[in-house]
Amino acid sequence: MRRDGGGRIDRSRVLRFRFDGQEYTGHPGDTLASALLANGVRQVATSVRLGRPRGVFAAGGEEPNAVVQIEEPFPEPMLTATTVELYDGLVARSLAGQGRLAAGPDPARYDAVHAHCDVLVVGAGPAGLAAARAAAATGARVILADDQPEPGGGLLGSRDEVDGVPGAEWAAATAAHLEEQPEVRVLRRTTVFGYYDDNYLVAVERRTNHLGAAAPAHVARERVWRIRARRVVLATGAHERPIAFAGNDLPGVMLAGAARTYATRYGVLPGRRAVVFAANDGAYAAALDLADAGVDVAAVVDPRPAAGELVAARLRERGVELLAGHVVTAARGDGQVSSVEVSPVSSGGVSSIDADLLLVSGGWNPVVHLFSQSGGTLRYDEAIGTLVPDASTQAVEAAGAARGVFALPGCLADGTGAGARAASASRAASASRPVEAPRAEETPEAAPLAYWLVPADDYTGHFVDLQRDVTVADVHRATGAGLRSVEHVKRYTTAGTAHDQGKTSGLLTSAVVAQALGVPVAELGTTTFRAPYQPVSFAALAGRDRGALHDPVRVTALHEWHVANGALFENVGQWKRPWYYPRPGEDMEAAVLRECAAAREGVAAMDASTLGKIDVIGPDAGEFLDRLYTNLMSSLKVGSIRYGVMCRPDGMVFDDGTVIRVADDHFLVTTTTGNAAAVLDWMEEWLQTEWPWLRVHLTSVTEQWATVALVGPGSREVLAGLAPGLAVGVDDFPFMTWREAEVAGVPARVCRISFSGELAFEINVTSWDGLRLWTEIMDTGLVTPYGTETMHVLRAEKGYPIVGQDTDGTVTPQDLGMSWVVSKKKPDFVGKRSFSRADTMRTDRKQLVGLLPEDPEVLLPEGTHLVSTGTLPEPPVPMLGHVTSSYRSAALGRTFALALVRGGQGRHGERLYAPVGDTLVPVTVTSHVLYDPEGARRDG
Amino acid sequence: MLLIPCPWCGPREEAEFHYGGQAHVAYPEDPAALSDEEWARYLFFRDNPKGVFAERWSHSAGCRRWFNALRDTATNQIHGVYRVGEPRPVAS
Amino acid sequence: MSPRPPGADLPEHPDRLWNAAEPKSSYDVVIVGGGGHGLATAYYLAKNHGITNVAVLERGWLAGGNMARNTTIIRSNYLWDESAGIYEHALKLWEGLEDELDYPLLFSQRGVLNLAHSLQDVRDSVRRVEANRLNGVDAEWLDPRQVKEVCPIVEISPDVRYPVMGATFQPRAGIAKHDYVAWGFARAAAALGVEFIENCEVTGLRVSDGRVTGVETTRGSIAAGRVALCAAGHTSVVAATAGIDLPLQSHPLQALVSELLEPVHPTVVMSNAVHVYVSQAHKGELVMGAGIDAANSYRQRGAFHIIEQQMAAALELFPIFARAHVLRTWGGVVDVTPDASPIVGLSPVDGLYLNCGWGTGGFKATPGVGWCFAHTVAHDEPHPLAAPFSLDRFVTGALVDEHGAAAVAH
Amino acid sequence: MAERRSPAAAYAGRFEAASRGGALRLAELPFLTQIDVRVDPSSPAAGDIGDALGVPLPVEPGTAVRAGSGADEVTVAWLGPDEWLVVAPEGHRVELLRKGLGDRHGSIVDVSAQRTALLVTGPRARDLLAHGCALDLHPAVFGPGACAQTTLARAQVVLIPREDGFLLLVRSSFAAYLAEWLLDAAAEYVA
Ligand SMILES: Cc1cc2nc3c(=O)[nH]c(=O)nc-3n(C[C@H](O)[C@H](O)[C@H](O)COP(=O)(O)OP(=O)(O)OC[C@H]3O[C@@H](n4cnc5c(N)ncnc54)[C@H](O)[C@@H]3O)c2cc1C
Ligand SMILES: NC(=O)c1ccc[n+]([C@@H]2O[C@H](COP(=O)([O-])OP(=O)(O)OC[C@H]3O[C@@H](n4cnc5c(N)ncnc54)[C@H](O)[C@@H]3O)[C@@H](O)[C@H]2O)c1
Ligand SMILES: Cc1cc2nc3c(=O)[nH]c(=O)nc-3n(C[C@H](O)[C@H](O)[C@H](O)COP(=O)(O)O)c2cc1C
Ligand SMILES: [Zn+2]
Repeated sequence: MRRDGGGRIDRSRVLRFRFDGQEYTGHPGDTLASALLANGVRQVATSVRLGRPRGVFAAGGEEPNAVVQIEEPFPEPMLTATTVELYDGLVARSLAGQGRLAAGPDPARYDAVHAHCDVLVVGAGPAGLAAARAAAATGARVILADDQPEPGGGLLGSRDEVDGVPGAEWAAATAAHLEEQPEVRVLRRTTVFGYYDDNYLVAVERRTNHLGAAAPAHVARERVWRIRARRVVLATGAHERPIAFAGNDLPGVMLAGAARTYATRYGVLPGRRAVVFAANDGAYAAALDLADAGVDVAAVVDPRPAAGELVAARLRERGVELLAGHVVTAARGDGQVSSVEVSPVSSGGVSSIDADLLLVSGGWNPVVHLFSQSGGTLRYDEAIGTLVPDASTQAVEAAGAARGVFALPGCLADGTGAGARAASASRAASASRPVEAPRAEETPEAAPLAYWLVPADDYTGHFVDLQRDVTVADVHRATGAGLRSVEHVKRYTTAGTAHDQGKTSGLLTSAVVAQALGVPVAELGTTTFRAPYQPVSFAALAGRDRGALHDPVRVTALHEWHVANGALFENVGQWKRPWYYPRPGEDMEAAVLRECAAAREGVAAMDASTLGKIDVIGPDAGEFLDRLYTNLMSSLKVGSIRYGVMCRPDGMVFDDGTVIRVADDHFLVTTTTGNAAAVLDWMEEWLQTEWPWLRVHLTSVTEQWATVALVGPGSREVLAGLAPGLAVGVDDFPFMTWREAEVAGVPARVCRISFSGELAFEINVTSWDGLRLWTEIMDTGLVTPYGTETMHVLRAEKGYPIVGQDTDGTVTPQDLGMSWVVSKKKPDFVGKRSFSRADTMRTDRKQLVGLLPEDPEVLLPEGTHLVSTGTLPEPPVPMLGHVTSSYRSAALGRTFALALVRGGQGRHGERLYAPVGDTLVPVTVTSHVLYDPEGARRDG
Repeated sequence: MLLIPCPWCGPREEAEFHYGGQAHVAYPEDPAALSDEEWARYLFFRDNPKGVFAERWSHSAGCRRWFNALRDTATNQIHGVYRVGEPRPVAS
Repeated sequence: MSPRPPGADLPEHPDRLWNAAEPKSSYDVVIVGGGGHGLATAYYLAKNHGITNVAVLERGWLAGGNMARNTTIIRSNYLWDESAGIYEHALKLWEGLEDELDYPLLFSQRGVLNLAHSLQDVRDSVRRVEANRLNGVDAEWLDPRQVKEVCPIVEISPDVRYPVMGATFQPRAGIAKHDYVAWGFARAAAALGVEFIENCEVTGLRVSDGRVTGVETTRGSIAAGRVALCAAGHTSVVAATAGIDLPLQSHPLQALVSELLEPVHPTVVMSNAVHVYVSQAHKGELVMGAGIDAANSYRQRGAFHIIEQQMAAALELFPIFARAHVLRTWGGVVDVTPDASPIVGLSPVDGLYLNCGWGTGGFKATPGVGWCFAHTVAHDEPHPLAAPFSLDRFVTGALVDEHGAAAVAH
Repeated sequence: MAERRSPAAAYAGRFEAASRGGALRLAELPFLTQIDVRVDPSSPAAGDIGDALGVPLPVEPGTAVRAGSGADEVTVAWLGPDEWLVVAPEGHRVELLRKGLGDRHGSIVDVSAQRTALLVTGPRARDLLAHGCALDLHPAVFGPGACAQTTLARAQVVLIPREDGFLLLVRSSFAAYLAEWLLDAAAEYVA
């Protein structure tokens, strides 16, 4: 229920929300959990396996129980009610273990940002604030990140004072002071969730969640911060630890510090009459604060023989009974706590105390998750019965409760020291004065006891992992089955694998295992801490790399024309290439047949700008290319062009393209579209790492040039019209040469090469002029634009292979019927040695052939396999090869295919069968060159 | 994400680099003189130590230079970088 | 409304699994590595070949390597005949494994879709489907509409950056609960007399006159007539102690899970171009694999940008995942060969046998490789299904290159 | 006759709209001269090229020099230990550099159309780029006089800080992608 006053909530404003169908109200500053408690809602979830009622257990992100489904403004699964800031119009419901995804797309924006700092401080509790303050005082670049909406950490939930003012006030003032400094960034609502190599940390900032439906659409809802920090201070605080006893999962059982936070920070009393079960003095502060806030504290039950004198005295002052040397053996109640059974540690007598609230504190576990993720090792500290940071492997240190320093003055001093050290270590020279630590009252404490498990005969009601419904009995079954490692126990019981990743239960589980096996907890350790520290939405991690921005779309200088003229596009690597240009009423087949006919009978043009282009310059350029291509390039004459193939050292075809000799010391190499970057990298690798003495420089000029392929018997005439100054006759401009000329009024390099078998020219102009050239060509009214599909048909008719389509990384040039491109003269080139390996010498390798289906109408699907028999035997059926390319050819008046076939070069004329669906299609093997094998057409 | 100190550009994000595997595997002087076994070793066999590894990186999104690094594959710690042609430093 | 308490779906485990043993001074066979492959090999050595004086030596906790870390995809629709042979053998064993081991493995044949996103993907996919069929492996080619029928949440709109142009589908493929598979093999092998020695790292192989004689471990020397390597990502390190170089590189491979969600994803989806592989495990968590770290490393964690890329890719194909949360990420160390196919068979040292190089895809092979490797060890001769995967292929050049056409190799 | 066209020409209007609020200014600087120079920095040729340019080739990695003004303005950015990018207004002559090099070993390649230049300036320019650039763009670390080849979002860029922002050179085929990316990232700053 809500207290009359107090708390850091704005009582002047009322927020309306719904939970499990009921209307409730709360205030700004509330979390969903505090608002539910204020409204007296006890059960907030149902347990996953056993279907038991569960209530709010903690007050922060470590919450194991109160996992809810957000339904509105937009469905979001499994958020902890303790971290959901209340907003108007929130609709949520309780869950039984599984969340629900929205059926439609998420309209919100997400983004990421890179940040750099000298000192990253994680956590803005007293230790973190002190650290940031000390670091900032040196002028260092500081980032302070905290997952709460306001800084202060534990101070927000206590009545402690710092430097003589209430802790929360001090925190707010300190944060404001920090924010005034130009090189300090304070990130609120920001969870650092991963700690990676070289002090790379990632955090997620929740920027608009708390605004509900009022969140502005143009602001990213969540932002991932990618932070490189020179030094890191982890001031992440500590999580309170539960104790296992019967019924410890009932609503009403709550961590002591959480109850105190609800009372102090949220002005909510989580119950009326409380029993406190604790084995450390710190929890007494919770008892005292609750008592002062109006909770009837029936008793404090402490397994230690005695509590600290100071806290004991304070209890006495308020008339609260202290049952030292006692334990809680059970929480009882129907659906929530109604009574608590208490027994002396030494003897059996049980007494029962009426209460609706049972506050538990088995001690505190420093939040070592990020430290462990950083590669730091942990050490079991016997005095406080928990794991603390030990040796670090990166530039990081923990401070305050995160290091096991729990008293406030210690936290402040620890943070101050860590911040100052981090700042000075991160900068070359720092000449600033050390700042003094803020002051707080020292409270003497008695030694805590690491108390885990209340002994019993039956452990089926002692829960360790509330969210995964794992009991001590389950753990004992695992150890009983022979398991010895906490990792095995985790996987056998599922303890620690839920939404909370065992934040409150992990060490408790280890302790139970240790006890069962009779080994020290220190030896057993815990399971591995992994990122993310708190669950992070997929969308936040995807950021803006989605949709059109998912992967760059690369376009040529002519792209706008292709779009405007109805091209359909094919993705080739990152490029968009025109696939074909359907006219109204045309399907792909009709369009491609038309485009092919234009190229074979008239004039057609293609945008070939995507081919990779590399300038190879230097006195040794020829020799360099000789080493990489299978054929000889150094003998190429200036003004001429040669086709070449590159292999990997294993002898398999890697890329192909043309090489033109621009000058004695200057070649221009073209690569396939998809391989442009890979080929340049490949060349640089050989040049820099193997042959650094070769005097060669490589420069990518792919986008410098727009390239138009002008193809067809009429292409000469069209070119002549556009380039009056260029002699285009066969003798003036022979095949495989190039010329410089003005085409359409712009300077161009024109190459006479052909990938179609027809007379063709490739016109290269700067990409600025590409559109201009293309438009001029189209404006002649004589030229049909064609796309990649037509290009594929034309080249396949000629038997020109496409790397990646007719090859798959297991094909040599010889397999492609291109022994002619493999130099016999050169002593060596990359790949040569592999041609004489046993496997590459086989005569029954798969080789490129043509296939003619006996029925000239039948089009073989690409990917179809070939068999030798007219009926299929039982599987496995021996396969001879497969169809790599298959088209309907206007020029041939029939269908045809290219295939890689075992021993194919010796099979010309043979009949094979292609299983297509349920039929076996008879095909005849032929040469892979089907169109104009004499090469009569290339000169027009 | 590693922060890799390019010998020219200084520390840059791992994503800017291209990994090149083991360093100091020279292309054989005369491949034709090698047995199939020897050639196979060159093609396919690379050290794969757990510990300090001399490896190649190319700063492909930066200065496009290949260089070598000594990195501990058990910890990811980079002990040093050196340029192609420079001798492998003694690991600290 | 939550239709069912998901945790309740998890089966009860038998009350006894295995006993951690103290090492004896000598065994007939020592298996290095207690992952799925080591355990399955031990089981079939005992079951099929009557060899029971066997110890499985595991440096950490049993099956805590890649067996504990993989995305559990099981399929046999590989391109090449050699691969189809061994993976299909494994799949057939999977189909009877729960009964064989008398252990609930949650083997679920929910089918696997391999999406195609480019014209070349389509060609490669059809090629693989057709090869599968002729090899007797169930396979279908689905158009985008059929893909949507199998998995309604896949985005098949043509407007995404890399639209789905179809998919191959293997109905018999699916997933299984990795830990249970390991424990099922361990328990069954233990019942036949095999011993399991945990926290026992093999630090050296003992070789004399070209024959293996035993192993050095962190728990002392152990003599062995035969030694079978099943150390996955660490194989190079162990083999090097006997002077054996292998064509392996070890890389971290990451995976992640979401919180438990109501059932949304009925099958397994893999995509090469938009790098995604995802299924929804029995409890309800989405299990998703990320990319491999480019650089060699022996750390069971990877770089974060790879997770970010993974999420961006996942949301391209599954926009409804936007507000699911990543609960946990982790990494394994996978040993990758030049041709993305494993090495199984004899080694240059007598009595020492190699099983490695399964890289990113060896979980699915677990029973099959256990079967074949046990045969290889028992007979000192490669099982016929393993024969194409000899170390020798790197010399002859007869690689089984599964890069080109096999899609993501999981 | 059609005009020549720069790679981000289609974005002029949207760049202008995004620049209106004052937080950011986005613009393409079309048709700049860009020349890729490769030469051994210790060779006399390097010195002669510098003389031809009027400023020496910067040898310190990650630095750029800017000299002259108006039509004579030139920026020379270090791209690699033997590679520079010369950026100048239209008309700056390749031949000039070729003459500087002479017939000695080196390469001078006109790459004016290979990349286009985007100017990103204004008070939020650094924040904008930080969404996709992992470099520390703090002026004390990366201010005038610096330059870098790096990645911005998923595109490779040459980044040259200016007094009030950055000059960003991106390959022409990526220009539309990067323009879309910048405009999308700017949503929060210009709304
Ligand atoms: C993230 C990820 C996702 C994957 N997804 C899939 C998938 O979907 N489908 C699929 O089929 N495959 C997948 N794999 C691959 C699969 O996990 C492995 O191929 C397979 O597990 C390897 O065999 P194993 O189970 O025996 O290996 P492991 O379980 O790694 O076993 C090797 C064991 O050897 C131990 N060892 C190592 N060195 C020594 C030593 N010196 N002494 C003693 N013991 C030693 C290790 O500790 C380890 O336990 C994935 C892998 C990863 C990492
Ligand atoms: N025995 C006891 O009584 C006892 C025990 C523990 C703590 N305390 C008190 O708690 C306070 C401890 O101070 P402190 O500064 O060390 O810790 P703190 O708990 O006050 O502050 C830690 C802050 O870090 C935040 N945080 C944790 N992990 C984070 C992450 N990954 N990303 C972003 N933010 C994260 C938390 O939300 C919190 O705001 C002191 O006031 C101390 O007296 C008392
Ligand atoms: C198929 C599969 C499903 C998993 N499901 C979960 C899960 O629901 N919750 C969880 O915390 N971890 C889950 N894990 C991850 C494990 O907790 C753990 O991270 C993994 O076994 C690697 O071990 P390590 O992180 O301890 O190194 C799952 C792992 C796999 C392989
Ligand atoms: Zn560099």
